[in-house]
Amino acid sequence: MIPLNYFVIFSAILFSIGMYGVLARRNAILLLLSVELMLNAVNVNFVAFSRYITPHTIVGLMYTIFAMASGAAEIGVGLAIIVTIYRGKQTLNVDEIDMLKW
Amino acid sequence: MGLLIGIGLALLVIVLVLTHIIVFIWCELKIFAHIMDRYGPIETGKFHGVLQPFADVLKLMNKEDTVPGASDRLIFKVAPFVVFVPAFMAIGAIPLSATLVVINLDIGAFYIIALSAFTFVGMIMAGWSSFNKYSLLGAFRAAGQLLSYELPFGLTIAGVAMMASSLNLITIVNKQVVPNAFIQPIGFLVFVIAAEAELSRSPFDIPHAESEIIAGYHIEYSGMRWALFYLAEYVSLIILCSMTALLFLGGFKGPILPPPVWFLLKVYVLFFILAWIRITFPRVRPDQLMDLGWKVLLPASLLNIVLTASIIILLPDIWPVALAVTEFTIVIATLIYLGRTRR
Amino acid sequence: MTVNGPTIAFLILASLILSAAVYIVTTRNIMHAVFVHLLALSSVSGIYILLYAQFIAAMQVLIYAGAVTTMVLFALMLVKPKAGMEIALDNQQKGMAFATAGVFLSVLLVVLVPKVWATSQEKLTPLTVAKFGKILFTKYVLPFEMISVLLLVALIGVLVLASKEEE
Amino acid sequence: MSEYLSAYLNVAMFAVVAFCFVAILLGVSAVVRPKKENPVKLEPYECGMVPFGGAWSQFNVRFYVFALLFLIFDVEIAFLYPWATVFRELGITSLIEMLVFIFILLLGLVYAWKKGVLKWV
Repeated sequence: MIPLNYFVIFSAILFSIGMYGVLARRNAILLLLSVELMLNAVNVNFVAFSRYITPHTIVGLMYTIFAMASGAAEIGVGLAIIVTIYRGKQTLNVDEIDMLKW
Repeated sequence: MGLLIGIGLALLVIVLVLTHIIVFIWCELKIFAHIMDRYGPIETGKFHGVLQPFADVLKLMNKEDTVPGASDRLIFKVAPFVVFVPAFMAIGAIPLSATLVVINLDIGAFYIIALSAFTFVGMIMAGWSSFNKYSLLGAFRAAGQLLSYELPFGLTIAGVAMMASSLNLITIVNKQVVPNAFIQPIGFLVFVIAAEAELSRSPFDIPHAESEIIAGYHIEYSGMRWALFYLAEYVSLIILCSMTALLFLGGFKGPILPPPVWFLLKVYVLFFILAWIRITFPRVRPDQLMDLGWKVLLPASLLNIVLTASIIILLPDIWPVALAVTEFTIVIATLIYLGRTRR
Repeated sequence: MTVNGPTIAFLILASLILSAAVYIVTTRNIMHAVFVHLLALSSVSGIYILLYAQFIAAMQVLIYAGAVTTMVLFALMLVKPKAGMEIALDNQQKGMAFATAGVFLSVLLVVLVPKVWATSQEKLTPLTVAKFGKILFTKYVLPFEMISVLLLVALIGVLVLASKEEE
Repeated sequence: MSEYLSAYLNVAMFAVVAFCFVAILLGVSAVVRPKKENPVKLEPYECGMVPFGGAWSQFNVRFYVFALLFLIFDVEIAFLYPWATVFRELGITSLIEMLVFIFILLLGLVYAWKKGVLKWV
C-alpha cells in the first residue's frame, strides 16, 4: 500500500505551485487555472485522508464531489466575468482591472 | 506479469479492432455504392474490391504530411493522440460475452462516457493549432454539436442504469429479459439519434460539411495524421454501435448461437442501419441541429428518466409493462401529432 | 521506502502532474497552459484510482477534463489572441511570489514529512458506486440539493452577463 | 493482485499500447513518405486562394452559454449515475430528492430557452 504521507506531500507541493501561480500571474485566465490546481491539491488530500483514516465513513469524498461541483460553477461564472470585463476594457491583466477602486 | 498480460490483451484488442474497421470501411463503400446504384470499388483484389481499404492505407502511408507554417507545431502533432488514445481506451470496457471482457469495471458505462469527453478537446486542439479560420470554425461547430448531444446521450444511459440498478455493462445485459428498447422506446430513439450526432455523420455532419467549411477541424491534416482522425471516428463508431447493442438490444444474449456471435451480429446490423441513414438523409441546418439537441432530445431524455423512476417506485411489481405501455403511448401520440401538423 | 506496483504508478503520476503544474505557472503560451492543464487534471484522476475511489476519478475526468477545459477554450475564443499571448503574463511580484510559496511549502514539509498518521489498519477496498450513492442520498441530501441551486444561480448569472454582451 | 487493480492496470496498458501504436504509425509513415516542402504548400488552405486576415475570428458569446449549460448538465449526470444504482433501495424519498434536483436544473434550461439563447448563430 502507498504510504499516506506520499499523497499529503504531493498535494502540499501541488498546492504551493498553484499558490505561486496565483501570486505571480497577471493574466486572469491563467490565474483561474492556478486556482484549479490548488483546488485539486485540496481534493486529493480530502480523498486520501478519508480513504486511509476512516475507510467506512466517506465524508472526505463527499467534500470532494461538492468541491468539484462548486469549482465547476466558479470557473463558469469566473470566465464569464473575465470575458465581460475584456469586452469593456480590452484587457485580461488583473493589475489593470480595478473598477472596484472607485 | 500483470503488466505483460495487459499489454498482450491490448495488442489483441487493437488487432481485432483494426480488422473490424477494415471490414467496416469496405462494407460502407459497398453499401453506399449500391444504395446510390453504382458499383463502388471492384478492381483492387479482384473479388468486389476487397483489398481497397488496404490500398487506401498504403496510399496514406506514402502521402506527404505537411505541417502548416504558421501552426502551433506541438499541439498540431499532439492532437491525433488526444483523439485516438481515449477512444481506444474506452473500447476495452466493451464485453463480448459475460466473461469475455478486458476491463470489467463497476462503473463501466460511466467510464466510457467520461473518456468520450476528450474527443472534443482533441478536435479543438486540431482546429486551433492549424491556424486556419475554416478549421477553427469547424472545430467549434464540432465541439458545440458534440457537447449538445453528449447530454441526452449520458442521460439515456442513466435511464438504462436505473432499470438494472447498476452501471456495469455485463450486469445491464444480464438483467435484460426483454431488450430494453421495448421497455424504453423514448430512451432508445434518443440514444440512436444522439449517437449518430456524436459521430457527426450525415445528417449531422455539420462539423465537416465539405461544401461549407471545406472539411472541418482537420483541413490541414494530411497523410497518416489525417488517417488517425479517420480511424478514431471508426473506433467511436464501433463503441457507439456496441453501446446501443449492449444497453438497448440485449447485447450478447440470444438463442442457439454463442454470445460473441450474437453481439457482433447486432453490432453489424446497427452499423448497416447507421450507414443507411448516413447515405439517405440530407444534412440538417445548424439551427435545426441545436433545436433538436436542446429543445427535443434533452427534455425527452429527462422525461424518460422521470417516467422510469416514478413507475419503478410506484408500481414495483408490474413496472416493465407499465413503463413500456406509457412510453409507447407517448411515442405514438407524438408521431400522430407530428403527422397531423406537417400535412 | 516501499517498492511495489501502485507506488511506482503513484510516483510516475505525481511527477507528471507536478511537472505539468510547473509548466502551467511558468509558460508564456496560454493555449499550451490550457492543454497541459487538461493533462494534469486527467492524471489526478489516476491518483484517485490508486486511492480506490474510482467514481471520483470518473467524475474528475467528466467534469474537469471534459466540461471545464471546453469552457476555458470557449472563453479564450471570445477574447482576442493578443490578450492572451502578447502581454507579459507574469507581474513584477514574481520574486515575492516565489518566496511566499517557497516558505509556505517548506513549513508544510517540515511539519508533514516526519508526521506519522494514525491510519486505519484495514486494507483498502474499492468503493462501489452503490455504497457511495447510498451515503450521498441519505446523509448528504441537503448539500446535494444546494448544488442544484448553486448551479442554477451560476447559469442565471452567466445568462445575465451574456445578454449584456448582446446589446 | 486484486481484480480492481488489474482492471485499471489494463486501462493503463491500453493507453500505453494505443500511444505506441499511434507513434509507430506516424514513425513508419515519416520514413516512407516524401518531404518536399515549399512556402506555398505551408500556407493555410483556403481553396487555393491567398489567405486573408488572421485565423482568429470573433466568436459570439452564445457559444460560451452552450458550454456552461453543458457543464451544468454534466454535473447533473455525474450525480444521476450513483442515484440510478441505488434509488430502488432508498424508495420514494430518493425519488422526490431527484425530482427536486432535476426540476431546479430544468428551471435553468427553461430560463435560457425563454431568454432566447438556445439559438445557434
